[in-house]
Amino acid sequence: MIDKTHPDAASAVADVFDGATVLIGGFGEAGSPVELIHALIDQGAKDLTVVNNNTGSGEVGLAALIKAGRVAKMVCSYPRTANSTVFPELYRSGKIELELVPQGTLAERIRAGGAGIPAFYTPTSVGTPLEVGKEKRSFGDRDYVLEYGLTGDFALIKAKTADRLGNLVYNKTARNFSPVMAMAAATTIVQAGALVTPGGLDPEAVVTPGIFVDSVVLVPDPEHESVLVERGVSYP
Amino acid sequence: MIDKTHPDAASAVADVFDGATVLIGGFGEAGSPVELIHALIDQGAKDLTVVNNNTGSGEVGLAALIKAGRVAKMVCSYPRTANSTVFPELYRSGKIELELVPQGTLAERIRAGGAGIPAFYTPTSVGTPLEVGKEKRSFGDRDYVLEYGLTGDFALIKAKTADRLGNLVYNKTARNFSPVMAMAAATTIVQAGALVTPGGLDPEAVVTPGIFVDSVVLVPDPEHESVLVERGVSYP
Amino acid sequence: MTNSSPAVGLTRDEMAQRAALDIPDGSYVNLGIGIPELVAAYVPEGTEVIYHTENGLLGMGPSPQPGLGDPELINAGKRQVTALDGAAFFHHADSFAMIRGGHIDLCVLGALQVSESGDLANWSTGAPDAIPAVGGAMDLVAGVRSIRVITQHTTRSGEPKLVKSCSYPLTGPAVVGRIYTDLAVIDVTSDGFQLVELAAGVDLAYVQERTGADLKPIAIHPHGGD
Amino acid sequence: MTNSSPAVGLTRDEMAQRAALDIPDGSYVNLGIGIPELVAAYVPEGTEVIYHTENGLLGMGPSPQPGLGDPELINAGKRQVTALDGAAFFHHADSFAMIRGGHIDLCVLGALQVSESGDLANWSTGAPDAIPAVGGAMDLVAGVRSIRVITQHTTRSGEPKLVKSCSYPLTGPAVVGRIYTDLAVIDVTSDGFQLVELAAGVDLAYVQERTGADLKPIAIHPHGGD
Repeated sequence: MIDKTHPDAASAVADVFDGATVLIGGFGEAGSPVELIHALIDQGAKDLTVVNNNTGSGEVGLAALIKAGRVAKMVCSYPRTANSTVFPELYRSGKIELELVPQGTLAERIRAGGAGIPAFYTPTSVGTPLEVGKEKRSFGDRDYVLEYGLTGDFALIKAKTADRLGNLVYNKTARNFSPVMAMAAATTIVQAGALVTPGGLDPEAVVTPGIFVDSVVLVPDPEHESVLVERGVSYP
Repeated sequence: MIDKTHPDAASAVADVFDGATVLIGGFGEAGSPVELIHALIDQGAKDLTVVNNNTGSGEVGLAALIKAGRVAKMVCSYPRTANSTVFPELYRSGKIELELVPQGTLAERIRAGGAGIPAFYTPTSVGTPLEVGKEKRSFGDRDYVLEYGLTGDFALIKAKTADRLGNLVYNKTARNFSPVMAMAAATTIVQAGALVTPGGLDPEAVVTPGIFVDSVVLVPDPEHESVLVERGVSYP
Repeated sequence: MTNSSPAVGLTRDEMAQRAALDIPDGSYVNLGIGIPELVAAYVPEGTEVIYHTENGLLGMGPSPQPGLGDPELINAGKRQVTALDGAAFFHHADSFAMIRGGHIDLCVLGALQVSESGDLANWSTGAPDAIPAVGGAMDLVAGVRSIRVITQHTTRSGEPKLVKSCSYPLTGPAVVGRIYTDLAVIDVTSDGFQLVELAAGVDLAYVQERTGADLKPIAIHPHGGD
Repeated sequence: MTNSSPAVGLTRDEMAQRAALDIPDGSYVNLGIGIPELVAAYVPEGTEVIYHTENGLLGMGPSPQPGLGDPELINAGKRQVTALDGAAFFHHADSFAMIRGGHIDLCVLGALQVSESGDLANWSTGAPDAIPAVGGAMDLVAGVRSIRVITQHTTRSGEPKLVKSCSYPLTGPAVVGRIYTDLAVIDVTSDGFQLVELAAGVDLAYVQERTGADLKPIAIHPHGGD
């Protein structure tokens, strides 16, 4: 029988290795897998390349992972947000690398990585400083840049409900990057707010089919990053 | 108020023009918008380029449109199926053009067209006769071909349920190409088995958001192609 | 030139209200962070506009009632919003397919600078110690059919934000169609900046003085769209 | 050589049953049209395999009970199927993202010819009056990690289907890992065709005679996977 559930977050992230590329779901706090990230901090993997739209806030979740010195490079579209101080300090002191990618290009690169598309052309960034170093080409009367598929060794994502096969549905705008990250990672690890038996999710409404998922951990009452930041929590 | 509903199929397809590229949903009979196709036959547009996975069966639906001489060119992956005689005869006599595209490349080209991606690389067809004439390029240790986004002037698709904003859900494997065709057409025309008021579809389960849809016609009891073929029906 | 909080000119809300007037019924609209977010509140009664937020929602509604928000139902500015009847959630790749694929009718953005050829700079001042952050701005200007800008006419220190050529890094070249400032409504045309409308209490000379490029006087069709 | 329906060799169902034995528990599997479709019925009790059909379903079950089918719940061969608990429907671009992206573990296909280097020809005989039709075969062989073939060892007229080099147009080069025929199980290795197992009543010479390329005799690990 296929059973992708794990008893806890620690066992789910146990295999993350030094130097791994880790795709972390979430747009701001919406969809951020806070408990999985904290388990990864406990686990100790370092020299990570992390792909996320942002860089976290306060000193919990992704910001805490960065603060702990585990992240060598961030790939993101918007590395500064309210309550985001950890990344800017490290970046200014040259202790962390940044690959800045327009948000839609980031999403499309991840989808391409998951869909077996090595590269594609997009109009985004043409005529801007972010086109520098990119191959350009015209189709019709318009210029485009070549962008490459992006894959990860691991994805850490947060779902609303899962089954043992790894089928997932999300909560509102917490969906964001998670479905494409699940496609693009060799190993996709999910924290789900609820677990149901197969058949408990409407097959017409499954957003991420289980084929893209490797491990599922039940986290019934996940922390909200903004609440932790407001309380002044610093992890660990 | 936004209201994309039309009173009947005839008014919904009224604007299809001679020489148009028409994306028609369906994989075999599943998802085939039979009533919209029949309305298009009545409407009279000719010299059409039609994109569909197949070429229809019997003498109804897509096969009837082809038989009526309205289709100058088919773009599809599998133009022969059980009960498919109309296309093969016209093709052998040189009266219809065929662009043969591998099924996954066809789906991806249509998605790319709808997503503003002019071209992408794929491994499919490398080392086969279908790579002929395509630009090749290596990424890593593998060869890929360049494929182009595909768009349509119109899409004719079939949904299970719609609302006046054009939000859609589908029935089982009738979904197939329709969501990407809705994205890739300048004008997307939908026959829906049921209409609900906005809010009647779960926002987490909407498959095609209304932004991709222009016209919706209620067709409460759509004909099944296989039933018509079995009954020996020939349209018109 | 100095700019000591002039009594003339529109407030932030008035600018948003003016921009809202030009949004056609039935449009699919993406609103940028800041003043553009205010536009939704001013779309006239009877006009149905569907708001897209690039983090995965079409059919975005206003802020939730206090205590009824969901930290996982937010807009691109990461503020809590609501979902109206007829809304749909989707993932980021689908969301930017809507943007890049030309499905969004219009977008209202903030600006650091707009050039007379419609170049937009709104993501970076190019300051050496700034953390570069672009978000979805480059995708929006590359994909959305009509790009409109709401901005103060000048910076806090009184420098023009409407210029001959942007000194800040571009978000996209030749993308802006219309600009709503506290002083005027201005179209970007093939002839450069075209004055469409003046705020109460200012005249062409006043606005021209605060603009970094030539301003064509109001023409025959002052309320034409872009 | 002539081939007058030999009494030796496996039936279609026996070939499917043999192929089913090699499918690991927990696999995501795509089955081609024809004999491969029969494989699902023979996966051993206790092995959970999830079937993908490229027209948009993961978790495909067997044919429906008579009268309970839905003409819109079909497989890639356009036959009515069912959806098991835990199934998911998705659109064609997502379905082929699973295929092209390497997410499907294995695929069992039919063949016109397989070469000793693993080239597969299964979509066209290249006959001048044939209607070319490729379907999803080229995507499957380009994207699925392990490609296995079930085929009669020879054509109806007795010609070998396992050959040195395919004469028919290729579906993909160097893609096939293992071949199940009515006479044998054969792996494609860097040394060419490697006999893994013989059907009852045939020997190496018998199979070699009906094979268009050299067949290495059974080696030390006859039941190894591909």
